[in-house]
Order: sequence, then C-alpha cells, then structure tokens
Amino acid sequence: MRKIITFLFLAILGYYMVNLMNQIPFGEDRMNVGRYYLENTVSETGSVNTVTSIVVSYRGFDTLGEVTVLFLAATGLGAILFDKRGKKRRKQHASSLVRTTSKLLYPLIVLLGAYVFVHGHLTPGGGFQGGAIIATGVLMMYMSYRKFETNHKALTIIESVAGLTFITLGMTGLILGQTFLENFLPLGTPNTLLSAGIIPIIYSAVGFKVGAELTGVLDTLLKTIR
Amino acid sequence: MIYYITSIALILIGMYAVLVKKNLIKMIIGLSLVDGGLHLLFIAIGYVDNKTAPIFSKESLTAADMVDPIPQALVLTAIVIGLAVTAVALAIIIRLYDHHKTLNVNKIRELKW
Amino acid sequence: MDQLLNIPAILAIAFAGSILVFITHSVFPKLRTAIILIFTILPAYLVWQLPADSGLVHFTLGGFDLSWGTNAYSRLFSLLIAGIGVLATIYSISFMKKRSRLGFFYLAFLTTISAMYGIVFSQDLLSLFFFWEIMTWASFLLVIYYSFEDQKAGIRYFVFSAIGAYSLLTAIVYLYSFTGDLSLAATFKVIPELDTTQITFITILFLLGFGVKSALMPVHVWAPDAYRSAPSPFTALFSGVLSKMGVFGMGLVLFKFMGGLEQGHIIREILAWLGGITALLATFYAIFQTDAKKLLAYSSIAQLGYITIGLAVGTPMSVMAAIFLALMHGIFKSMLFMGIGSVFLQTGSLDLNELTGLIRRMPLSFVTVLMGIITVAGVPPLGGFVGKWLLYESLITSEHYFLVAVTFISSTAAFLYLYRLIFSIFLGQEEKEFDHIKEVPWPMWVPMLILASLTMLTGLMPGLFFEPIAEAMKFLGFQQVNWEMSVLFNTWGNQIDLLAMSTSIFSVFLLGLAFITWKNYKTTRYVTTKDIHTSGEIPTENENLTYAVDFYRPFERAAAPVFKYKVTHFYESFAENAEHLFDLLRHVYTGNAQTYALYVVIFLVLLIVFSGWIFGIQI
Amino acid sequence: MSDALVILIPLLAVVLVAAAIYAVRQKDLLLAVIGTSIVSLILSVLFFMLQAPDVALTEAAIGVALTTIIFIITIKKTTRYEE
Amino acid sequence: MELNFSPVHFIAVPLFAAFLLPLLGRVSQKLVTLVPGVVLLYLSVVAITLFPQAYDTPIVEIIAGWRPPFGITLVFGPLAAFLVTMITLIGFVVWLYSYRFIIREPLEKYYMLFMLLIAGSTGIILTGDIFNLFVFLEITAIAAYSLTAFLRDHNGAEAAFKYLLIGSFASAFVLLAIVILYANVGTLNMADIALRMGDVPDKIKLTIMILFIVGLGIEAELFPLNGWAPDAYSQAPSPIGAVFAGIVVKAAVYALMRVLFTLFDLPTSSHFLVVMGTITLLVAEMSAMRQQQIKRMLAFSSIGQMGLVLVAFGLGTKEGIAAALFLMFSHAVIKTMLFFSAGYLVFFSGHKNISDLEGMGREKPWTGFFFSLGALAIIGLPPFSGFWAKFYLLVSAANASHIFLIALILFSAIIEAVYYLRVVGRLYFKKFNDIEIRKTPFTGLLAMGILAIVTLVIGVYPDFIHELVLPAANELLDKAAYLQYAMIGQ
Repeated sequence: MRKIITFLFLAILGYYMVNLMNQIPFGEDRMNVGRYYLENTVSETGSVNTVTSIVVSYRGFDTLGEVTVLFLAATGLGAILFDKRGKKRRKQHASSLVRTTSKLLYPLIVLLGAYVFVHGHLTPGGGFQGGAIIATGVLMMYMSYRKFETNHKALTIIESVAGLTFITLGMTGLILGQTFLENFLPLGTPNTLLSAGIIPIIYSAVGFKVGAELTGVLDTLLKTIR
Repeated sequence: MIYYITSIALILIGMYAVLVKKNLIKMIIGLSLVDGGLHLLFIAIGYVDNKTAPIFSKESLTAADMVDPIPQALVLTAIVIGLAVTAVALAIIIRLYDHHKTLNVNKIRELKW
Repeated sequence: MDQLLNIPAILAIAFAGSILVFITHSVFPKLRTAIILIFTILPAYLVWQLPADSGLVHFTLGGFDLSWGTNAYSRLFSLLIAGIGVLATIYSISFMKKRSRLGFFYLAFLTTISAMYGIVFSQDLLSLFFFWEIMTWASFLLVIYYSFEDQKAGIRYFVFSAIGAYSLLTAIVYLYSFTGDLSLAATFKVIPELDTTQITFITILFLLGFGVKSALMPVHVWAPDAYRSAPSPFTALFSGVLSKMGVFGMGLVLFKFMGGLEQGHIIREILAWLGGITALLATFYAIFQTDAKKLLAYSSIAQLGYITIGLAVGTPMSVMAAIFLALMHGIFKSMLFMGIGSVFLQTGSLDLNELTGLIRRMPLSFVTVLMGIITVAGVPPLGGFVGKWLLYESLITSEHYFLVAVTFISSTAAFLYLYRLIFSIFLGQEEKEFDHIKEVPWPMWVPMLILASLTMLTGLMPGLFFEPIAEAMKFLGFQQVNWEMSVLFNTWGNQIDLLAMSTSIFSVFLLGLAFITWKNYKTTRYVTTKDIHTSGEIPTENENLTYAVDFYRPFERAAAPVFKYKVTHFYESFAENAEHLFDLLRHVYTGNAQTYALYVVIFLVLLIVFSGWIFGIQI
Repeated sequence: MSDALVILIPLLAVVLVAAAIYAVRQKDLLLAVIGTSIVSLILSVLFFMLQAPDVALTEAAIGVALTTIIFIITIKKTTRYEE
Repeated sequence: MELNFSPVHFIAVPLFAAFLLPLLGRVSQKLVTLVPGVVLLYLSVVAITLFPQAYDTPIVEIIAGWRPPFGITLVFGPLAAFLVTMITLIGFVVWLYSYRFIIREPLEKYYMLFMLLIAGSTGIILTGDIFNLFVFLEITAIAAYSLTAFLRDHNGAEAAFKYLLIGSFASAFVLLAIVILYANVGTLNMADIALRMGDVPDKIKLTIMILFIVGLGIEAELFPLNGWAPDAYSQAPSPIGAVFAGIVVKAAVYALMRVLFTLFDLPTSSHFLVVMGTITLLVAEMSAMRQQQIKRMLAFSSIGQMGLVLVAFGLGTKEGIAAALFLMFSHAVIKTMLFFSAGYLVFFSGHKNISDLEGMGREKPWTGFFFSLGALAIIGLPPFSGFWAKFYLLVSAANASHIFLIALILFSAIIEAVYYLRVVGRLYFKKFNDIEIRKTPFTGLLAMGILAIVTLVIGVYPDFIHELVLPAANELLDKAAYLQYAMIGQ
C-alpha cells in the first residue's frame, strides 16, 4: 500500500521535476556573479584555483560554517555515543602484507593529504580533500594494526587550535582590515606556493581540522559500544 | 540533459528508499543518494559546453573559457554537510540499535499521538 | 489624602495591596492581617470620597488610547463593591484563620476586588476587558482554592467565563475595526451608524459575555458548583458583587450600545424571557437542594433573573427596579452566604438534612439569616419588598402580564426553599452533636449585622437608594426619573408613613418569630429519641431524625420528570464528544518516522499539483 | 565533446542508476553500501567530466572512502541483514 | 573600540567559544560551564549596544571585504536586531537554567552544541546570502539532532532520528530550491536575487517558493510537516526543549518569512499561510488536549503558537506582522518559562506524566507558581504579555475582516485554557508524598523569575516591545528599502 502511494507521488514529483529542468537548458552559459569571480580571482585573491578562492575568500564564511558542521558532527557523535564504560574496539588481525604496505603507505598518504591542502590554491583539491585523505590513511592504520591508537587528546587539541586559528584569522582581518576574514596578507605572485595571502593558511587550518575531525569521527565510531 | 535525468532519477530512488524501506540504515543510504543526486544536478547546472575547469593553471587560459565555479564551491560545502549529517544519523542509529535491538522503523514507535 | 484621590492611584493601591499581601504572607505573616485591612479599607475609603463625575484620565498603552473615569452609574456599583468588599474581607479574616495557603487566597481575593474597581472605572473597552479577565482568573483561583474535587467546578466556571470573555473580545475587536477607537464615548457615538445586523451581532456577543457572569440561563451551569465550592467569604463577594458586574455590563449594553434597538425590540423581549425562565427554573431547582450553599446559589441565579427582566423590559421603572434589586441582592445575598458560612465554620456541614436546632447556639447568625430570607421573600418591611413591588408594577404597566405571572410564581415558590433553609438549620430539634457549638467571633457577626441593619434601613427609607439610582439612570439615558412614579409611594406618600406601617408589620414578624422559637424551645425540651413520634419503631442510631430530612419529598416526586432534563448534561456530552474527536484527530501523529516523511512528500506534491488552485498559477 | 564521451556518459549514467537501484533493493546491507560507494565513484567521474575536479576529488575522498567506511562500521556495530 | 560593534560577533564569538571549550575542558569543568554564560552575556551586551544603531540605520556587515553580491553580507536591520536580541537573552536565561540542571557527562559537549546552536540560529537571522542561510540552517539542525539525543535514553534517540530524517528532507528541498534559484538568477545574495527575480518565469518562481515553503515549513512546524516536533521537544533535555521553542523555531520562521517576503511577492501565498497556520493551530491544540506527558503537551501547545504566528504573518499587513513578532517574543519568554518549570517538576517528581505530578505545586511552591503563571500567561490572560500578543493578533485579523478566523483562534484558546488549567489544578491539591525534598537550584529559580518578571512587565506596559516591533515589521514589508541597503546602494 505504502509502496504504491509512494511510487505514485514520486512519479508525479519526477514528472514535474523533469518538466522544470526542461526549462533550464543544459550546458548554457548563464553565469552572472560567477563571471566576475573568474575575471577577478587572480588579481583580487592571487589564487589561480577559482573554486578555492571562492571557497576560502569570496565565500569564506560558508567554509567557516562548513568546518563548523564537521566539528559539530564530531561533537555530536561524541555526545550521542558517549559512554563511561572503558572504550574498547574489536581487534581484528590483518595479514602481514597489508600491515607492511599500510606502514609504508601511511606517511605517504598523510604527506599527500598535506600536499593537497597546502596546494589548494594552485591545484584541484584543498582542505577538505586533504583532510579526508589523511583520515583515510589513519583509518588504514586502524584496520591493519590492532595496537594502533590515535592520541585522542592530540586530536581534540589539533581541531580546536585549527578552528581557533580560522576564527582568529577572521578576527585579525576584522581588526587590521575592516571586515571579518579579510585577506590582510600580501597576495604574492600567482601560481607560487606562498601566494594568495591567507588562503593557504586558512586552507591548511581547515585541512588539519577536517583531518582531525574525521579521524575523531572514525575513532568514536570504532570505539563505541558493541 | 542526460545529467539532469540521472540526477533526478537518483533523487527519486533515494526518496523511495527513505519512504519505503523499513531498515534505518537503508533509509540513510537513501538520504545519501538524494544528496548525491542534488550535487550532480547542481554541478550539471554550472556546466558550460566546451569550457574547462576554473583553474588558471596555464597562462593561456582566460576567464571566457571556464565553467561556472560557484556551483562547484557550493557543492564542495554540500558534500561535507552531507557527510556530517550521515555521520550523526549513523551514530543515532547505533544508539537506537543499542536500545531496541532492531533497525526496523515500524518497531521503533514508542513516541506517538 | 487628596492627591491619592484619583483612579490610577486607587487602582495602584488596590493591586499593590494584593501583591504585598502575597509577599508579606511568605515573609512575615504577623503583619498580614494589618496589611489586608489597610489595603481593602483605604481604597474603599478613597472610592467613597471619589466625586460622582471625576474627569477622565487619558493615557495610551500598547498603542491604544485608554481612559478611566467615574460617572453616577459606575459610582453606584463601585460603592457596592467597596462596601461588600470591606465587609467580606473583615469576615474572611477570622473565617480563614485556620486555613493554609492564605497568601494565595488573599492574593486572589484582593485582586478580584481591585479588578472589579477597574471594571467599573474603565471608560474604554480594552481596559474593561483587561480587568474583566483579571477578575475572571482571580476568582477562578478562589473557586479551586479548597480541594482537588472542586477542580471540575472551577474548570467549568473558567470555560464558561472564557466563552463569555471571548465573545466579549470578539465584539470589542469587531467594533474596533469600525471605530478605530476603543473609548466608550466614541463607541456609543459610532454604534447607531452601523446597520442593524451588525448591531444585533455585536449586542448578542456582548450580552452573552455579560450574561455568563450574571448566570443567565442557559449559560448558568457553572454557577451552583462554583458558588458551592468557593470559600464562604468569597462566595459572599462572588454572588453579591461579582455577578453584579454582569448586570453592570448588561446595563451599559442595553441602554448605551443598543442605540439602534428601541424598547420592545426582539432582543430585549428574548432577554426578558430568558430572565423569566431563569428565575422560575432556578427557584424550582433551589427547592430541592439539600446543600445550603447550593440552595442559596440557585436562589441568587433566580434573583439575577429578576434583575435581567427589569433591565430587559427597559421602562424607567423597571430599570429602577432592576438596579434597586441588584443593590439589594448584593446586600442580602452576601449576608446570607456569610450567615451560612458561619454555620459551616462552626459545624463543618452544609447539609440541610444534618443541621438542626442551632437557634440557641448561634442566635446572631439566626437573626442574620432570618432577615436575609425575609428580604429575599420580598416581604415588607425589608428592602426586598420595595424592589419586588417596583418590578411587578413596572411589568404590569408595561403589559408583560405573563412575565408578571412567572415572577410572581417564582417568588412565591421562593418561600418554600427559604422556609426550609431557616427551619432545618436553626429551628427544629436540637442534636447532641451540636451542643458544643458556639456563636462565631465578632469579626464575623459584625459584618453580618451591619448588612442586616442595611436591609432594614433600605426597607424603611428606600429614598436613600433612589437618589443615586436616579442619577445612574440619568447616565443611562433616562430623563426625569423620580421615585414618586411608583404607585407604592403615591398611595403611601413619603417614607414616614412607610416607616410607621412597616414597623408595625415588622413587630408582627418579631412576635411570630418569638412564637416559633418558644414553640421549638418547648418541643425540643420534651422530645427524646425514645419518643413515640417514630410511631412505634425503635429508631436506630444512624437514622437521622431531624425534621428537615426529605423536606419536600412529595414535591420532588411530582417534579422529578421535569428536572430530568438538565442543560448541564447537554454541555457535558458536548464536551465529551469534542474530546473524543480530538483524541481521534491526534492519531495523525503515528509515531512512525517514515509516515512523517511521507506526509512531507505528499504535501509537496499536492502543493505542486494544486498550485493553480492555491496560488493562482498552475505549474 | 569527443565521441568516446558521447557513448561513455550514458553508459555511466545507466550504471549509476543501476547501482543505486541495487543499493536500494539489496537485502545485505554491506553489499548495499558497496553499491552506494559505486554510485559515488561514478558520481565523481561525472563531476570530473563536468569540469569540476575539486568536487570530483572531494567526492572521491569523502563519498567513496569515508562515507562507505562509516556505513560499514555502523553495520558492524548493528546488523548486517535487513529483516 | 570598533570591534565591539560588529554583528559578526554574534556568529564568530560563539563559534570561538565552541572551539575553545574542549581545550578548557582539559583545564577544568567549572570553566566549561561558566564560559558559555560569559559569551552569551557578552552577546546580549553587544546586541543591546547595537540595537539603537540598527533601528536608526541598518548595519550591513561585509565578510572578507567583498561587497555584495560577490561576498557574503550580514544584514542587521531592525527585524534582525529584535530577533537576535531575543535569542541572546533567551539563550542567556537557558544557560542560567542549565548551569545546575545539566550535570551529566559529557558537559563540554553539551555546551559546545549549545553554543553552536546559538551561532547557527543567529546566523540564520543575520545572513543576507541564501546558501549561507542553508549552511546555518544545517548547523542549527545538526546541533539540534545531537542535543535531542543528548540524554541517550532510547526515546531520545528515537526522537532524534525522526527529527533527523524529516530535517534531512527539509535541507534536501531547500538545497533543491537554491539550485533551481541559482540556475535562474545566477547569484546567491538575497537582495540581488530579489532584484533579478523579475525576469524569472512565474512557474519556476512558484516552484521555488513551494520548495522553500516545504523545506523551511518543516523547521517552522507547519502542520503536516511537524511530526518530528512533539517528540523532539519532549525528549530533549528541558533547557533544550525551551531552546527549540524559544530560539530554533523562531529562527526557522524568520527564514521562511524572509524568503517569502523578500524573494517572492507574498500576496500569492499569504492566504495560504493563514489557512495553514489555522490548521496547524487547531490540530496542535486538539492533540495537546489529551496528552499524558507534560512536556509533550507543552510541545503541542508551542506548535499551536507557531500556527498563530504563521497566521499573523499571513495577514500580510503591517500590524499583522507586528502582532506576529510580538507573539514570537511573548511565546519565547513564556514557553521557555513553562519548559523550565515543567523540567523541574518532572525532574523532582521523577515522573513524566501529568497524573503523577499531583501536589508537586505544594512540594515545590515556586516552581509550581511559575508554571501556573506561565499557564495563565500563555492562555492569554492579562496582565501578562500573552494577552497583548493575542489582542494585537485579533485586532489585525479584524481589520483584515477575518471574523471567522477570530472565532477559530478564540476557540483554540479555550481548548488551551482547559488543558493548561487541568495541569495547574493537579499541581496544587492532593499531597504529593513519596519524594524526598530537594532544594531547587537558585540559578533555575532566578532564570524562571527573570522570565516571569519580563512577561509581567510586558503585560503591564506592552509598549516596550510594541514600539520595537513596528519598525521591524516595516523592514520586512518594505522590500525596496531592504534591497537598497542590503546591496549597499547599488
């Protein structure tokens, strides 16, 4: 019964959505504000990756919110899955091959992640991707090593400090410049690592934060009840 | 156009999963499918034929031949948000399972009326 | 003192008093009594000093222009409030001595009195409603004061008051949408310009609003239980003064708002008839009550019925009769409730089948109640007589013969319950269990006797009351009102003769009274439980042998089928069905998350599909 | 747009939808989650084709890797099979 | 100095605090409980200092130095000022209450989530950018989910799951709406969108509006969409229930109204709002009638109040909107007080059911007193703020000549009176034995006392709020002016 109703209504919904999308031709250039970004990003932010410049500078506030959301997820997980009983996770063996490879790969992965978010303003990728990559690396270690434990205290400190850095940067902008998150550092020459003012700093902060948070999430999930 | 159709299909499939499947994890899977569909839709809307990614990696590139960067930036945010929601949802589900020993949504109805 | 002599100051003092009592009660109870007395007597004194027509006090609140002021009409009622309020408060002090939560009690009590001052002084609809609502919830708190069981009565009272108040509010807001000005003066001006249907609509709403408070049938059902379960000092105030607020409002509506509805208009007729029915039925209900307070409650409903008739008929004399009766009722009903209350305080019972032979134990209460019932019965020389007479005469002169019949029947029937009241409580055989009963302390009997003497005074020289009433009626728009217009005074001339003749009648009554007491004295002397008045059967211990048991058994048997149909049942079944409906309705919230999600999608799709119908654009 | 893509994109789309349906219908939650990870994998490919390398990277890192892992952990903590 | 006078603080400072709390947690738990209070106090101070400025000329805060429509702006007009001040004050009171009420682990997580909740709702109100609004909506929502499950009993988890499921639908629809919106106008700044809205075909416009109504209506507890609300309200810890009623819903309603009034020309949807609001009101009150659990009853009653707010907004006239804002304020205050006192009653008696609370009023005189006060106030009796709220609403309804609507509203008010007075009656009468007397924490009493005084003062002298509300209503109605200053004159 429920199936039929659902199917019916979803069908109607789909029909209307397709109708709607028909009125929005695909692949057409309907840029408006985006055009402005594309034209001015290099000169204004010094970052060659427009997406990064938007994410970090033009719409930096969104990113702050975004980081907050991840932070929130980590906190919420901690709150929901909190229990006083000693945290223990199921230890599972992994083949020595896996272990050795992951041991070899782990630093590389972490490095890769760091690279990704440090070069966020030059190449595709940035804080989130880098952080995610780091987290996967950590996860791999979890999978393969029974005794591998992340230092939870360190994690929280990292994520707090990173978050504080973000906001402090914003506030510094508010004090030095006029506005929150204002880019108060010299832009430098495009396409070099040390360019784009505070963008790489913020993005690295985001990277650290995201990495720490995602790791924290995985950690909490792995160590929870059962 | 194919992108639109695909994304809409994805959204609808996801909603179907949420509305019909009794298993909580299935419902969350449905939610993540809906998210994916939305992201695809957004990116597809930002796409412009025969334009390249909005990165000035070479000097030759000019603003004229790039796709709209805004949707990409926004989807970046949206993806992360989706991840966060999924994580919280799954945590809640673990709690629920801890209490009810079931994931059947019909059996978890203590609060009603 | 003079700078306090304005309305805001009075209201401020009054309300401050109620809060102050609440605080002092919890902090240092020693001062409580003093503060209570100060903060009831001071405002009362100021009200007394207040000139009959003090200018309006204008101020704006929340973007509305409000104004307070007095006129002859409101002054009359304010004096009633002041007098009865002070007496009831004094009475309450020793009545409530042993009770708990006194802070709560006096907070509500004083708030009620202050709110009533506010009602009569407010010259605009908003503040009228404001104080009206305050009065309502304060009195509600007092109704539910005693016990958990009284809650039903309390909630019933509140619901009916809420219905009344909200119909009032609707009318006020509706009027405001025409006038854009809340002051009574402006409203009076505007109303005649509205068309008849609007006036009728507004009037009906207003009358409903005020009628609830003055326990008009069919919205009277809250009254008996509410009067019954409220503490006696408050019941005195409740039926004595608070119900008069409804009368006050009705007077305003009938003579100021209904500029378009001339005398003999259908609404007036219907209202008069409602009043008649109320009087009749309430009297008959009263006869079969075995609970003294309930009996009095029904009797006051009946009295309010008379008052309503008087107002509704709307000839100068009938209105005068109505207002006179209103004042009288305020006096004697509060006095009766005080008397019964003191009986209750001493014996702990209100059951007419149980109480008996208290005459020698509580003589003063007896005198009070006796005076009270004489007044109620409308026998000369006491004030009730004058009022009744005026009412009959006005009804006759305005050719409402049938109403005359109704009122006459009901007021004769009134004798039955009144006799039962006095007889079964005070006269009759004395029981062992009541031997320890003492008369109540002076703070209780002094107010009662003051009121009793007032009834006599009004009976002897009604002229005292006619002057202010005539003034008030001038405000209501009756010119050349004079108290000679009644046959009563044309034949009997001025008060002096009245004084003489009524004193003679009164002496007869005193003799009769003496005779009854003496007779009962003798019977109670000789009758023992072994006496043959049980016609041979040996009475068992638990058999109640007072005269009053099943006093009107034959009447009840006769009248039983009539009283099967109670309007109360109708309301109750309505409420029950409503609740069942609600119960069904809340099953929309099936605790299933998926269903909720489905609701969302369905809602969305329906919005889209019917968008043309809802938003005017079809997608 | 080259011919390869003209064929490839519809193919990917079909696979995507198929994977999604599979993920929804599959009773074994583990496989269902694998289905979703395939979905996001294809999604990231599509993002790449839509000239959104950043998004593609993110989707690959978060959608394919992390989300899947979280799901799997949850399944480990609860039940594997839908009743 | 100039730093103190910037709206961005309302978002940045709570975030800062939230990020800081874990570090403080390592130092001492005392700090963890204290810092949020300090932050909220600071925010209230900022709000009150910014107040006159905002009413004089709206402050438009540019983020990262990019003028609109290229950057994100925070618009701090009269309306935002009013609501933000309300939120910070309520938030402070809630903290005061939580100070001794929330004692279970993990403390710092509770306060972090609380801070983020505050930041999210203020963000919703302040931001002038539609996607940013979405982000803040998500922040608020996720914080709310986590807090609903904070007690970690299975009912809490269940409620949280329902909330999350429906909430994700909401965010999905809002995101979809934003996508379609962007596809048609190619910009995200709300004022800019409003400017470009003209050349969008009506059908698409309507579709977007419907999507917004559904998405935001879920958060704003529109009738068929509010299935999550009763559970979430009743299962969350009491202070959080108060936060939902006092802060989260208000922010959501603001978002809905901002979108409807600024992005779309409302008249097409106003009557719809009136009808939906009335339905919401009636259904909620009717279902509240038969509730056994006190907090669930409160939840339903606040859904009903939100219905009233929607009705008032739907009237679309200036005084209607003013009435709605007044209603929001008074409801926030009163319902918070009710949730607080109900929380204590439940906590001390150890029972959730109304029938088990008999006589609690005698055991806990002050708590019972505050509950009764709140009940009288929310029924709309003078001299409490609830009366004025209802009166303004009725007056505006009458001026819009909706007599039938007035009748319905008053009917629901009677229902409300019945079920509230039942509880009040039960609280006093009959001795409540079998509990050991524990002292009510002072801070809790203080919190309730503040609220009680506020509702009384507003009830006696409503002009305080009424004068603030009118310009705010103006701002919402006067679209042109908003566009003018939100775009900084372009």
